[in-house]
Amino acid sequence: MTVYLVALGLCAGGGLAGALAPRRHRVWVASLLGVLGCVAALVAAARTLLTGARATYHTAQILPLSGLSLSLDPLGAWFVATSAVVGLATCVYLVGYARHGMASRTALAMFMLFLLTLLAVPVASSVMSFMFFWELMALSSLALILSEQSRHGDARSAAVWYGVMTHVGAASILLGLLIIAAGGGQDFSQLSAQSTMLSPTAKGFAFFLVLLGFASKAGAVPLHVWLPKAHPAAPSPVSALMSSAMVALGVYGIVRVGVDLLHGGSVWWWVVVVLLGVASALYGALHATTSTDVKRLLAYSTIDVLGLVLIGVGAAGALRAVGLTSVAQVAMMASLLLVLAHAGFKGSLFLVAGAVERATATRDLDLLGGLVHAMPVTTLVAALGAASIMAVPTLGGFSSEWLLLEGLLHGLSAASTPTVIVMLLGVVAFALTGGLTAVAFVKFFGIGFLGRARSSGALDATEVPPSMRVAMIMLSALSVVIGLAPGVLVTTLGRAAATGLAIPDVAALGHSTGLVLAHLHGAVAPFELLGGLTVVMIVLAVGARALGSRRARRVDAWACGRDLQTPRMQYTATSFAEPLQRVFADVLRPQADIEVTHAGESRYYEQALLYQSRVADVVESRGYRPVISAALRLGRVARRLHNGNVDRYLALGFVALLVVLVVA
Amino acid sequence: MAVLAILCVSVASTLVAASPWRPWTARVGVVASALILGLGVQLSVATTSAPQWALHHSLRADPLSSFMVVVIGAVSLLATAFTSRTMAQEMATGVTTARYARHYVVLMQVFITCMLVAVLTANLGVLWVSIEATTIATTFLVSHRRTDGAFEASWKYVILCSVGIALAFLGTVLVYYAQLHARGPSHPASLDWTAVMSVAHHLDPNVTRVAFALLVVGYGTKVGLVPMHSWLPDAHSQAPAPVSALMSGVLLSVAFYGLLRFRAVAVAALGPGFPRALLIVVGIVSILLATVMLIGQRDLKRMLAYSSIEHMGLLAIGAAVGSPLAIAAVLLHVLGHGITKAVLFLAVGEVSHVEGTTEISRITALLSRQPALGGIVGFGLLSLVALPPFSLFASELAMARAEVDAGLWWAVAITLGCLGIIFAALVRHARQTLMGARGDAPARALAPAPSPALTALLVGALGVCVALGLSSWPLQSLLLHAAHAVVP
Amino acid sequence: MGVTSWYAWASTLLQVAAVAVGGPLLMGLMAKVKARSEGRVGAPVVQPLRDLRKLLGKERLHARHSSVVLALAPMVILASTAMAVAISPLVSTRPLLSTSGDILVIVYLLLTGSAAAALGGLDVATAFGGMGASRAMTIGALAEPALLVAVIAMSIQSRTSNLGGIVSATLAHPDWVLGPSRLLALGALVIVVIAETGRIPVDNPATHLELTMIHEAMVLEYAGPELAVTSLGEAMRLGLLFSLVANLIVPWGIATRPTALALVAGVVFLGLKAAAVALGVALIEVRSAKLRLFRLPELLAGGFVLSVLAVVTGLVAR
Amino acid sequence: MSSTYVGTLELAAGAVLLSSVMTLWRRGVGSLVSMLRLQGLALAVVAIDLGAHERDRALLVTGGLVLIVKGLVVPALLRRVARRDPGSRESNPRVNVPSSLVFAAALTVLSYVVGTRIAALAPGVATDLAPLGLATVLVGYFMLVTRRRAVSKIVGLLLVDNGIALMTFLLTSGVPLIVELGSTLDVLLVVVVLQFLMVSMGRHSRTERLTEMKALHD
Repeated sequence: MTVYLVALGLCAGGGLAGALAPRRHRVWVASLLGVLGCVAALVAAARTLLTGARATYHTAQILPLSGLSLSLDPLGAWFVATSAVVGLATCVYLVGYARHGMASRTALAMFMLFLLTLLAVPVASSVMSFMFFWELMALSSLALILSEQSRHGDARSAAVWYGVMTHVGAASILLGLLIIAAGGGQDFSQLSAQSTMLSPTAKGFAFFLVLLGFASKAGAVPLHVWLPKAHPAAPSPVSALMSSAMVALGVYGIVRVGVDLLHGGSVWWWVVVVLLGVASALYGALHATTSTDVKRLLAYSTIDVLGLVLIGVGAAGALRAVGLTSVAQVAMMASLLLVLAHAGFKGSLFLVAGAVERATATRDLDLLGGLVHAMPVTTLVAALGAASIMAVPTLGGFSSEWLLLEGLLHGLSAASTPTVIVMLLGVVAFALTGGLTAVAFVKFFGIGFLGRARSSGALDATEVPPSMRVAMIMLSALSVVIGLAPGVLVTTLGRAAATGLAIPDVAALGHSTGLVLAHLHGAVAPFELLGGLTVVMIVLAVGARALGSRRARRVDAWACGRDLQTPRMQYTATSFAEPLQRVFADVLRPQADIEVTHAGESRYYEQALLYQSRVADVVESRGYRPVISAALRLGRVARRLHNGNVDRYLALGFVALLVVLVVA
Repeated sequence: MAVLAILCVSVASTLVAASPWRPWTARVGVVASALILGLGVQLSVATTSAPQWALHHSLRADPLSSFMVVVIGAVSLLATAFTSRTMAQEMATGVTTARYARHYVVLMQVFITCMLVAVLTANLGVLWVSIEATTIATTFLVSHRRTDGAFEASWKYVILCSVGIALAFLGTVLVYYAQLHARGPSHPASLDWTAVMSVAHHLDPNVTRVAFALLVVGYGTKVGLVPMHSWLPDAHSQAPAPVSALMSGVLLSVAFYGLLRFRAVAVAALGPGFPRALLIVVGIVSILLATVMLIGQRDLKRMLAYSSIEHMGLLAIGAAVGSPLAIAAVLLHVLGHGITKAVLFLAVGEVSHVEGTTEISRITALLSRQPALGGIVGFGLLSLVALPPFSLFASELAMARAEVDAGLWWAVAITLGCLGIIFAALVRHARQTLMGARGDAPARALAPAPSPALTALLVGALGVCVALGLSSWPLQSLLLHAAHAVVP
Repeated sequence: MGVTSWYAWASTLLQVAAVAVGGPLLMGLMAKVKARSEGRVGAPVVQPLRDLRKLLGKERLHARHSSVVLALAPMVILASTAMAVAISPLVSTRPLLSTSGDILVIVYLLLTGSAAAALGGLDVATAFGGMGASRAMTIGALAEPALLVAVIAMSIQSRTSNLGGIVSATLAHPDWVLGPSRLLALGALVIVVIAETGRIPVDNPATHLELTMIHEAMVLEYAGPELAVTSLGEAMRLGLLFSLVANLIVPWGIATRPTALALVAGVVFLGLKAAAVALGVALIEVRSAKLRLFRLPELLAGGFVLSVLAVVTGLVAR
Repeated sequence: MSSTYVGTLELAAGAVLLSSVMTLWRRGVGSLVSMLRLQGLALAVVAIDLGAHERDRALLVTGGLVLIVKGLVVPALLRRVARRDPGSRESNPRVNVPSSLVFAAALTVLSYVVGTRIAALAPGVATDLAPLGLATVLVGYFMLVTRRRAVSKIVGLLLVDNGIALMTFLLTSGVPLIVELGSTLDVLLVVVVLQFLMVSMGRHSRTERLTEMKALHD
């Protein structure tokens, strides 16, 4: 625990350094302390994960009227590790990025505070401690979203959405936790003991309240609306942290409360979780395919991946509730591994987005292209990230998705009908998501990095500073390691999953590097796959060499014989996604405006034609906007209550007096 | 001793301030407030062991009173620190003359003295008298600017508050009547707190019920609880910023202190049911009203005023629960809200000097144009919506815990729902006023930004809120002691 | 162990070789069938192999603005397909590395190949490359899920996600073959295979008409050895899919025991079964017209629904 | 128990309520002030009568104070205000006079119900009259709500105050002197403040009817 407290202290120190150190030094000092803090947190988490020992800390001196309680167990340690890894990379990244933005005192201090809360939330173990760090996490990330508000106008609206949704979510979580805590006491261990005495209704009520809050943080459809706004608006290191660490804490919360505090509850709870996951996975993947803003695409893809994670968590909960604990553990392991892998690939992709934005001053895929020539390292990281998220075998995304599918398939043999149905839905969503994700990331990589530059910004791009490159490579490496040798993580993963589900640790035993589910007849050995792939590639390369013609001759593209080839003639991201957008028009509801300017008086000759097409978030426009406008209407009506007439005010009091006299 | 010293300081400063206006007379209040704050802290330490008495048992300080003295001292320190700046600005713009500046300084001291008397008196009747006296002092302070709006506000203020507080007097009289005829041991009939509490268990329930109802409506008027809240937005928006800061920051809480005392009496006589029901209804209705009024609010000062109504509603619900934890949380909330609201009113006062308006739609990009001021307003609002690490978070969470423990989860649910909407409304208003690019707004600055010292004071006050929210030492024991003064 | 080891190696190499040679032959066979049914003589069945040999001898040409991706894409296409072949139960139920992967590996290896092809198309910075990539990915996005779910339907019955396991289980339970779940899955697989291999009515492999091209548009800028590798990759993909469908539906003939004779028999049976599938697909091609691009989703959605129904039926019939 | 004491007490207490009802009836500002003076005097009579009966010197002092403040000073102050605007009438009350009287009757019934519950604690000649005080409070409040003119509002406020004072005398023979002093002083000050405000506002704004100001609203 000491190491962990030191980690928190280092992050806090980083924040102070960021706020107080002189301008020239504050970035690197803050980053250094942040890196050290993350390393310490990793050490603490690793120790807990490897030994399975639980460490606790309590003091009444911090946090008035409640005290601070921390408890590090394998489940929490897994999320601490996830946060720490991404934190480590982003701190390194920050050194180079600071010349582009986020160098202000407030931004640095808030960044370190954000990091601290990300490390603290999975360890907080009382209602007060948890809500304190949870809300502090929201506050610091909110401030960070606003740190570039004068440059990005969207940031303000994004911050309002994010702030409101996360606050309402937190209120919901608080109420749920308090209902569990109603017997007195607020430590999670007490809550866990008390909840056995709660009625099933009360438990269910509490669970759905916390689910509302946590699912909103995890970006589950239809509570996701803040996410595609907030992630693009935040500076890239922050988006990386938000997307890969913060969002995962929503999942953590669901497991912690649902299983640890409420002991699993009924199957129906988890059916709802799976349904949320299914909706998120499909909706996120679909929107990712049609987004043209790099970060918006990544944000929707986060919704998609977190949807898969939720499917896993829901499946694990449901299977646990019907008694299939070993399969439940596999599903949980899949979710946890996906969280970590997601931290690797999505973290690196957000860092890539930051690098691209820094180099080209745009995030619009329609204005990018050709970066492969100017930014080779960034392109390589982008390629690995995209491949990993597409679940190309031997990369991180694949290992975890494989585990998830195994869990779902074996869950299909459960005896409970609702469980089987949600497993089936999970499988279907899983399958559909895979194809859509491929479209989205082929678009991301192919349009953004290949081909020819579509704007002067992309044409003049240069590679980013070394620290940024190192950070991106670090996260990429994480995803590659998970992909190639998931077996090395299996023991700790299994322990974390078993603790999370409060079941005996039985399921998966890795053999060397791959994954083997002994009693489930499933196995995957990515290392061997990579070996096979490499052999074929080498054979081909050698063969090509043997056939002569070493160097390829550069010629103009043929393009069916067209003479003039300009960058503007390439497919853009919009046109790339157009067929799919048309297929799913009923869900996406794209809006198109055509504006024709006529030449002179003639109605027949057009001078200019403006075509605009955009895909708005249907959930937002149909679900949230009406509520907001109703609230604003209520506010306008309510203003009439206070119309300035003193007689009315007096009458209010008079009526109150009469009522009180009658009642008393 | 400290009890008497506090009042002496306050009275003396009033007398000194009554001398003809000089720039230094404006500083008298600062010194006095600092002394009061210091003595209040000393008093809190002294009273943790036993209550202190002075002037033949007519003054009495228990931990609750001394805590309130600390709150009064802290907030009035903030408010009086802005006196000379406010006066200088008003004289420069011709709003005020030396004569009215003198009135202002004296009335501020009278106002503070009245509040100190209210919390330090042993007599529940004198408590009423001094709270009523604050009405008179503040009426003139509200109308200080002598504009149509200021007169209208103070007219409404005095009419509404006089009738409301008259009902509180009737309630006090009924308590006295019940005490006169209380069954049980013989006792001297007086409105002395200890005397009332000693027979509280024997008070006639019928009379006490009517009395407490009248007291809730009556003191509720000054607290700003619905339905007698209507004076509050007008008065707060028209008064000079330091006055609004004092009124919103402590006057409401001092009136609430009166309610806390009488609640203890009522609970002893009636059992917890009736007082709890009454306070919860009043509290929830207040929060609901504040919520709907905040959604479409157009003026910064009125926004803060409605937010005070909301926080008073929270206090009422907390008091309704009445467990030691709840009351301790209520008191922490009083302190946190007092400081935060004072900072915000003072900062918004500066905004109105600089921008020439407090209309939300006409102010924009404050953060980029006036970083210090905008930052203070921004962080103040964060504190106001009870985000950690500010102390309001800790107190609201503790209140919620206490409420759910008492089985009032539905009240917490309604409250949290309303708080969510209020958060949305405030964030929306803050977005309009604080954020935006520098170029979005015309570059206008009608007045220079406040001096570094004043800025530092406001920042320091917010820092205190953070410290209170982070560390429980040494306040926690004082809060619990104070809570036990009104919880048997 | 030694015995199984040579057997595993041999069956793997046999599979790869069989598909590498058989894939182009199947394409030639289909072209021949089509030509005959249209009353033409048509090119010999081995024509695709000849084309490959010719292409390998040509000069390497790269479009001016392309990058290393252009050169890598064909290799990735071929390597991923070859890897998928290596772990699939084609000639024997237990090829080497068969435990390294299961249905998900194979589906995602195929997806990797499609993605690589699309990236290659985008890399050349022409309108056609993008168009082909966009269309191919759209079709792929709808077809791959159907493939995955259809195979899952079969894995439910046999309680393993390993393809070899599925085939072995089917051999042990011949009654499954005509079960409703299998029939539905067969329908889905046929649609998927047609879409994945770019045959009519989804795509016309013989066209170079710009508005109708899908796959050809992607590989328009490839020349020489790279075109050869890409084409071989595509042919192997076709071979793999046809054989896989054949083995999953009618597994008999596949080598289950580690003897040389069984392996030879396996190759022969595989060839026959794949040829039969090719014949069937060619007949479909002859009898139907290419669908408009925006009518394709209906077809593919139909395939997906069939596969989901297959899973449901499998669960109910269990 | 002398019958003069009882008779005087009942008469004076009745006069307090009657005068408050009369204020609802009359419209002229001048007659409002007269009613108020009558009420102040009656109140003083109640206090002195009770004081004399119970030989309570504090109550006698209070009675004298009431006589001076409520019977003389306050009406005089109000008359001065009224004189600034001679002949002004409450021409258009929010609730017209007949309805007001009906309301007053209803309020009296309510205060009877509540008041007897209060009086039940210690039945006696004085205590039994407490409902009259409560009725005065309610009528005064009713006047505050329904009358538009500033002077009428002040009168309503004073009625509320007088009602409370009456209850104080009847129920408890007066609260401790310091509280009584404080409250009386407060009443006086409030009237002064209100008067000051009326005058200042009259000077500052050209609003004809001060109570109809509605500049401050949301």
